[in-house]
Amino acid sequence: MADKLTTMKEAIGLYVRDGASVCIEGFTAFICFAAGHEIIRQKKRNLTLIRMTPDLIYDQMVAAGVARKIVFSYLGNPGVGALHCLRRAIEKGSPAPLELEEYSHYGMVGRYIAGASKLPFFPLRSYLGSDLPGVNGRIRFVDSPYGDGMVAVVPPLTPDITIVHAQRADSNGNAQLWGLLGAQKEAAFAAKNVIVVAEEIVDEATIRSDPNRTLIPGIIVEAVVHEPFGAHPSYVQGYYDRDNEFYLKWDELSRDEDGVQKWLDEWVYAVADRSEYLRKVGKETLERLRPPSAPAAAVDYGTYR
Amino acid sequence: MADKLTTMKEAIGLYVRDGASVCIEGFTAFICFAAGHEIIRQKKRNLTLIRMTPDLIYDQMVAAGVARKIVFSYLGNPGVGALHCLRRAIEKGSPAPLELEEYSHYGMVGRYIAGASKLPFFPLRSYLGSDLPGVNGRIRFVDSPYGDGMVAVVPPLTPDITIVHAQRADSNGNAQLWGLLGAQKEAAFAAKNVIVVAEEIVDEATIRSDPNRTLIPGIIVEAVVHEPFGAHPSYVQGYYDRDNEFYLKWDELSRDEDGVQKWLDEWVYAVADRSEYLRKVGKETLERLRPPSAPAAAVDYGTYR
Amino acid sequence: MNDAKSQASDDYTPSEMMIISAARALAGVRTVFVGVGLPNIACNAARRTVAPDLELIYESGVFGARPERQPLSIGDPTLVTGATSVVSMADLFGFYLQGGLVEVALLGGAQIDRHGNLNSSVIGDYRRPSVRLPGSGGAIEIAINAQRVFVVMQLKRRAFVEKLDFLTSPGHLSESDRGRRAGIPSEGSQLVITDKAVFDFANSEREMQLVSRHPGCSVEQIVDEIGWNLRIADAARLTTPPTEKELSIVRDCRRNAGRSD
Amino acid sequence: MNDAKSQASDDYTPSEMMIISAARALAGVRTVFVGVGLPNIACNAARRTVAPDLELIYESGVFGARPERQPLSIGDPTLVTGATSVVSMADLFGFYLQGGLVEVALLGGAQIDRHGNLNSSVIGDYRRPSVRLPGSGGAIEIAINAQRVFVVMQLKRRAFVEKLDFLTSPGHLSESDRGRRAGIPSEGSQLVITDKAVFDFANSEREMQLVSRHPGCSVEQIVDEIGWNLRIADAARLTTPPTEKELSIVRDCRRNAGRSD
Repeated sequence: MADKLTTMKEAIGLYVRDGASVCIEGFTAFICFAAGHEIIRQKKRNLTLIRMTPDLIYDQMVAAGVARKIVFSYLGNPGVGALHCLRRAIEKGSPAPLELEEYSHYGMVGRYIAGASKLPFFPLRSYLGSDLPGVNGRIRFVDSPYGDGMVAVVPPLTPDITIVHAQRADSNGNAQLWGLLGAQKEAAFAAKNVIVVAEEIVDEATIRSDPNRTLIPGIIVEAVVHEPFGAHPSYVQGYYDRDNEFYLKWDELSRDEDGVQKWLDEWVYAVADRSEYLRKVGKETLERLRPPSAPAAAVDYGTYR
Repeated sequence: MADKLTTMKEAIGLYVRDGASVCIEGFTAFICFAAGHEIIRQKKRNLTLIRMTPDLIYDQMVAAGVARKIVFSYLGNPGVGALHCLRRAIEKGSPAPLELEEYSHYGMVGRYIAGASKLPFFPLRSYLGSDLPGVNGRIRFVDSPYGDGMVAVVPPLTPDITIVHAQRADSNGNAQLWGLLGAQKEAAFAAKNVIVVAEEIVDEATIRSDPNRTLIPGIIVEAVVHEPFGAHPSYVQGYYDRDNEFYLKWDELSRDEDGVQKWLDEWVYAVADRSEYLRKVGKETLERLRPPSAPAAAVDYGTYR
Repeated sequence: MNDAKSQASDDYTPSEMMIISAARALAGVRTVFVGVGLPNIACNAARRTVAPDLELIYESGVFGARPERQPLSIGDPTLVTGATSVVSMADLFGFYLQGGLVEVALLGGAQIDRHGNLNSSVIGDYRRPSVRLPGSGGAIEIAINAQRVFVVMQLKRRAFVEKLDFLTSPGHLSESDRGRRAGIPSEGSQLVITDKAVFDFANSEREMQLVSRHPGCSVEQIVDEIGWNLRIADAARLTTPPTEKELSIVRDCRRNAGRSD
Repeated sequence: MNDAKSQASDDYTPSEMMIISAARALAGVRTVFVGVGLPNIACNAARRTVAPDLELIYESGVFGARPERQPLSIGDPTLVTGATSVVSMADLFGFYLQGGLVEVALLGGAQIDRHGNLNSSVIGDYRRPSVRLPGSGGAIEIAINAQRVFVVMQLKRRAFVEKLDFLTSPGHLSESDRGRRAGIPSEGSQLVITDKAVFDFANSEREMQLVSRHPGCSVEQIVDEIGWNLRIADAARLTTPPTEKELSIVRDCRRNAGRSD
């Protein structure tokens, strides 16, 4: 078993090259802000950012100038409103123009599945009658060879690098997640390289005690980073809650371009790493976000010898 | 919440009609012999039997004359050898001719997925160069609209009834499984009706304590049957082992047509239900099959209020 | 039923009337695909009145949620803990939605046209929009695969337009495009539920028509907010005002939205 | 390495020679798709010798098994308990196999032809077979999607045939059909490992050729078991006999097959 444990600084430095396509997945939950901030800090450029819901993380990354293009299906601050930096980039080309490649949620999921399973396309019942295929030529239609009509298809998506945040992983990258599974498994299998970031690094025996829970196997993982609270201000099921105050605050401060740059200076460029960020956030906030327990019922796999 | 708890006798009587297509899934594990035997006992006729691996259960059902056709991908006694009743039916038309519709494993899985998600076809990288599409016209090929060649497709499969065996379910049919997941989820969502058979009936709170583990939601389930050891002589992870002695014994006795009928008389027709079958199998055998514990590591979902 | 509770109230807001109209429309429904906010409250109110077996399905992968607090988003962890089933989005969209298990979906948008088509993508030109909206999310496939669609929106002239800037999610399309609905399993938009009135499409042209105006809203006020020549159904009537019971349930749900009983 | 252990032995069976040849062929391989029986033992022997990082993938959905006893079938519960990951067959075939994560697959069959094509379906006519064999299982997609295929079979004339009764899983197809391999990601059969000899396809016709005969097996004995005019590679050599160490590991694996270290 290879030990793939490394720091976020090294993992991003090694696997995120200028011009790469980068996918940080996690639907509302498990959003690895720690990785996003390190990409900003390392001043990566011309990235293609892939995510169903760009959320605050890509709003920040686009404002910081790392991106040339985004591939997405829903541009919003979940439960709050708009993503102001992304809107400025799209509506005003500020700070720089941003190329868009737009799908629906299931279209994005289907692209990951096709990429993960090396299919030339994924079929789905969507897009009929919509204007979206008119502005995105990658969405096409195929006739069923069984004579029962037409179905939409999307092509495979194979990010250069997918970054997935998990509750626990071993040092080989076998990662277990529970809660909203989103499309992390599909996006990871679709990628050329995978970085797993975990709240806890556990021994192999813990992973092996519940093999059905392993969403990402180490065989597809290049690097493992131990980063508690690495998804703050988003959440990790059972570990911490969403820091909704920050989501609301971002809605305010991100309306102003200068405010955003000041925030990036203070919270990203001026801090060395995630530990320093967490010290700045403060123990009180982190403690407030920890939920009381709600354990899963016991499960037994049985010993067969 | 509807209470769907009923007996196997009632569930089979109500949902398995003569001429129906019936899918009892479970790859090597979770094979619901209790349901198969009840179908034999109720003398259902002209069924289309669907399963990736017909295993001993369909060997017995075909010998008992319930089937007109099988849809499958691998005809074998796993780890032992051939299925003699099925071979007799195919090679000699005895006791009656049997129509075959044959796929590969992934072709069967793809058919379930297409059925479950109402797609006109499922694409897979298979069948190129094989003689199988030549004898099964339902296997076809589609050109990728992205100009990168051809891919095989299979059409949806929508069984009239799928029967799934689980470790635990609530009375509404929410079922949790661990171990080999096979294609039970796909076969259940593809079906018009689903019967869930469970080792244990648990309260709703147990299911809700681990929602990621729910493979089959009650919303697609018509009937729930409590049938401990209902998968004997196959196995249920963590509950009992495969009764390999029976698998070996079947290899011997099933070579003789009369021997099979005698076995069916003694073990199926002459017993009223599963409890009586289990009394005949004997406590000693059942106890021998119970594995020592191997618990899964704890998981906590957190309380968010 | 308690007589006092079944009596009409005249102390309610237009938004409460909208939520109650949506809840009533869910009578007998078993599965509804829903976002957070007002539609979520309508669904929870429906569970406590006309649709006791109603289960909420969220595109985040949650089925049968029992949230202990008002969810902040469709991905809120309170929706996960205690749910019946939480699955990947591949399974949610493939097996639940496309599989036909969603009876009703509640949708909204920035613009709607007379055939119930929705725009949630852009105001202005797609390439150089004056306002970039969120986009589809799951809306396109929801509109196409849910058995029926109820649109829930505030009635405003800038939203009810003669021509959409962009057609994100198909309703009944236009008459000339209607043929393209051949591959669409959904029956399409059935109702448009607003704060002033309810509309349906029960005519051969599948054109939005007024079927019920809320108490206190005149036909003129309604027509004023619509960017085309509005049809009025022959059977158009006045919406039954909220009962005390409906109002108290809606207010309770809003205080404590999402908590089920 | 211990000198005594690296010495050749002459006390071994043809089946042990076959297993050891297969294990050696797995040198450096990280992922192998495997059934139970001899190939399983070969993989476990390879892990303890030339391929310490080798992980076994079973079509039943198991990755990284650590069985505590010899598995009775590819669906044995002992493969599940303690495995790294156990997934649905949809994920196993879609993401692992079709996704290209399988470096080598070990396959067998009732018949093989000179181009490494395999029959595991029928002897005789498909509609009225004299022997109905198990069929594909996952073999067709394994043959098409594993990066490389090693065939492991007993060398017998009735199995090594001029013409297959049925082509279940494609090897290099026939020369006239070769174009159909365009859509096949696999490099196809690389080796055929038997109890008497090892063959490869390293010629422009992709035709099976003898590359290594096991000690004690003459070219004549080998040719006798093959239903066509067998090619013999210029570089054909004698298989290195098993070392004491290889034999002791294989015997240990057979006693306790599947147990890993």
